[in-house]
Amino acid sequence: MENDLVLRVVGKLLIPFILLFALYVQFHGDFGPGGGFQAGTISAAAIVFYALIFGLDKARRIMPDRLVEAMLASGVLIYAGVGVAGLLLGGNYLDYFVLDKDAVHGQHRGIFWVEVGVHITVCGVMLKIFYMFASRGQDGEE
Amino acid sequence: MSSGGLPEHFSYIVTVFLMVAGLFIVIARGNLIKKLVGLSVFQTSVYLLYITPGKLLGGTAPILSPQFTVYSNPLPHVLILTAIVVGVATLALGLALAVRIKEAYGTIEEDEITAADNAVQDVEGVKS
Amino acid sequence: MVLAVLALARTRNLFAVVVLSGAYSFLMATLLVALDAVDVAMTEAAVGAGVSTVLLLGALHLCKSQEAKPVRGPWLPLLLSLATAALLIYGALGLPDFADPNAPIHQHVVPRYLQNEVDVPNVVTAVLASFRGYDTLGETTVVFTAGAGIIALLRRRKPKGEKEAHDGK
Amino acid sequence: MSSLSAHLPALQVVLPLLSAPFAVLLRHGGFAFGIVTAGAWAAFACAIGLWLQTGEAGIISYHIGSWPPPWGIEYRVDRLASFVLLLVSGTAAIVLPYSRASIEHEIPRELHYLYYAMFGLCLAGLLGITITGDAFNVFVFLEISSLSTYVLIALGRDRRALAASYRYLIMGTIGATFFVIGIGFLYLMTGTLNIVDLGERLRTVEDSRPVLAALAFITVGVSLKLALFPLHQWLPNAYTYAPSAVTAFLAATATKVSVYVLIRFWFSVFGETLIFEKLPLPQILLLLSLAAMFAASFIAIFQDNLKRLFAYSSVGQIGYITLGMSFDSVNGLGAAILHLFNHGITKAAIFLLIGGVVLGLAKNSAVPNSRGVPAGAVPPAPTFDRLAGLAKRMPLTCFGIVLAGLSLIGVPGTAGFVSKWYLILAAMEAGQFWIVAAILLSSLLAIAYVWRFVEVAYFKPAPEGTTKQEAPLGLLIPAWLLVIGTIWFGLDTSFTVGTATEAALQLVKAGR
Repeated sequence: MENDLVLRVVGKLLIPFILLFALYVQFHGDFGPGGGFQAGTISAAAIVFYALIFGLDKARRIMPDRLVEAMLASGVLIYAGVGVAGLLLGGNYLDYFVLDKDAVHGQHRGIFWVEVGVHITVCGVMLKIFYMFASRGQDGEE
Repeated sequence: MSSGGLPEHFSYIVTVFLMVAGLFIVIARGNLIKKLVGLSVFQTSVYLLYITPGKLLGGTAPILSPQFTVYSNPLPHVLILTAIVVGVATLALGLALAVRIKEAYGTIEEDEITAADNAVQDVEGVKS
Repeated sequence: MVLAVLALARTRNLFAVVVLSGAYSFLMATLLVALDAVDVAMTEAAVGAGVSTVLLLGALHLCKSQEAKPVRGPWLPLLLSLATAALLIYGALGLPDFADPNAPIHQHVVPRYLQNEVDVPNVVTAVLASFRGYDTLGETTVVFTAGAGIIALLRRRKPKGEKEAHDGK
Repeated sequence: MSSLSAHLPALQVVLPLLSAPFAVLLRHGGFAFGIVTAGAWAAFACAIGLWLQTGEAGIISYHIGSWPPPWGIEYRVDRLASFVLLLVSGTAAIVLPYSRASIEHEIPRELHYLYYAMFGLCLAGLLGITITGDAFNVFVFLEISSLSTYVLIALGRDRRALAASYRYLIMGTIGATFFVIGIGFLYLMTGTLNIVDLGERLRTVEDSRPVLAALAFITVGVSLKLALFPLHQWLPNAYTYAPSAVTAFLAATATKVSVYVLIRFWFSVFGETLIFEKLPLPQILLLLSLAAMFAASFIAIFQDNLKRLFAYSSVGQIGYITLGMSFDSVNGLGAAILHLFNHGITKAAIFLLIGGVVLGLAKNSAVPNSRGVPAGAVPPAPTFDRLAGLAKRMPLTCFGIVLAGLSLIGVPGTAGFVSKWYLILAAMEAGQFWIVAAILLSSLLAIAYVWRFVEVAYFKPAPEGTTKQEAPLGLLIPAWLLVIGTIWFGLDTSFTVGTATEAALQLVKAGR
């Protein structure tokens, strides 16, 4: 598959659009269906797609394992960190009202960061799982 | 509260059928991967149990807009979003376990694994 | 959908099973759109039909793809399943009718969500991230747990000899 | 910044939860150990703080995100919750330092940081289940703790750990799904997910069929997780093949938290009248409990593997807890809560000590063994033939196991005696003297299986050339802390009995 010209060209063309679509789903989540989880899945899919066409090793060079593992953890940290920020600013845990002088605006800010956290973790986990399964298959028996 | 005959509850009956079929696959089948597929069918059908009653005739998706007044119930949607994610996480973990079991035992059939385990225990028993 | 599941239960070729379960998920997603649950449908299509299928194929790639004949008699599982079904139907028949606007789920709690206090038009997002944000934190943690758990399970071990040398000390 | 004490309920769960991603981010066993242990100790401190607060102020309600319930998620700490929180976080705080020395030999070093992360998540999950006041939130945190438990079990060195973990995954997920179905029915009937709100609104629709079905699904689902007698198949293998520290932690907490969920749903949601007057549930539970007490203890006597023996004993001991629940009385419930706590610390002590035994065996068996498995791949199991004369080699460890074993039997002066005593009182109060006889008889079975260990360890001659080789201090100190705990709570009962009785009173009053 790695030598198929059509696939490579189509892939190169499509992947930026998939990533863009992921961002759209992410930020349009307030107005239409979508949100961090779906967007995270889509952007992970883009990289999986890349790995399928150009080979796992190339994908690993772009998204190294270390980075993926860090993504996995930092997403949860961002989410939980928003909660802690609420605590520090005098509210309850995960209180978004206190994140800004204007309570409604604070809500928006909270939701935004929370969705970012979800996105990062989900994307990281999906990629990591894909890498794990794919590399097991590649090297054959242990 | 409704007294409810069968026709009004058709949607529930379908849900129940799907659930039970999934449950049956989980319990009856010996193949580890097939069991996991059954498990996810079982979980997926639970989504219907939550979502179906949230629908209102003439309602729209719960995205607020001045044109509409009747919306379907958003809370079940939220719960099920969470449940889907939990379901896929479980599935992924189960598959990883299945792969490791395949490497350790050379099979993914439950009865063969049990047989292998018993063999080891027999050897231990003979020794003691 | 019912047909897909029936076929699922019968087939022994695991590859076909995976394809069927993907199809099942797509049908499910369609049905969810019809029920106004667009967010859920989108997730189900991405997760059920997309991620799960890829995962299952990946796992199949590592295992063999044919299921052996079941050895056990199917009667006990069948009995258990039927008992569950009976209980479910027993319970379900007492539920409020389909699309009954007076059902408690439409009367209690939800009206406040629909007042749009947080000024986010997609109520699902608002409830998910704000009202029940803690559930979503839990959900993210579950994903994280699965990810880290899979690393722990599938990471390559050190070569055998080295480990034994370590143990022998 | 508002005062710290007001936010204890949130910190209780969030601190251990935060420690896990940090552990993964740092990717280093030592740092991970430090941060997760710090999280566990912080959680223990929070639990003590909450226990003090519930003693003064009664029930604490904490609104996450400042959304009032039932719209937002509420954290609700009553006496029972704070008691279970103490047990869970306290055990974790003791088991984690033990892990440091214990997993060195059981888990490859490059996975240590993941082990600690999983441990932190499991702890956070269990605490979250206990503290939350929202039915669906229970499910989410149940899954956090379950998924991390599956991984922890699968980290055991024996390949059977994988199969055990897989079986637990299947049964656990079925249980959790049943639980979700139950919650679904309740939600459809009431429109709310908050536990207190559910309890109130259910009073109007108490007899309807969906509510009864919900009760059945939740009970069966939770029973799967708590290993109630016929649904316990996942437990023995999981306990036997998991790493020692994990077994100890799970035995002390995981099943106990499930019992807690069952108590919570029966008494706070469905209410006493429904459970005890309209359905034969207590009778069914009574029979199953008795079956567990006898059958599981009986199976335990014939086990060759020490870990498996005590795993079956756990199934039996859970029977005592559920037995207490099945009496419709404050005393019965109090005894159940008491035994939940006492048995938790006793079993944790035993499994920690066995961990020391396993470690000793691993060190001694550099010689390849004659079994069908390759040498070195599997640590030698603590089977009785390998334990002959163990008391010579590890006197302190053996003495500890015997003391904790006495608590399992229920000898006066140990924690086990106290809870059995209250159980017997509750049975006499109910006028059911045959149950008193049953409790005493099943204690005889406990004597039998504990005696098997004593006989082999103390009276069988040790193999030639045995030298004294005690388990390292890093293992002994935490284990002995728990052993001392079992004796302490057997002599000074004011804390345990007091809290358990208050908890039972609070529940029964709210459930009426």
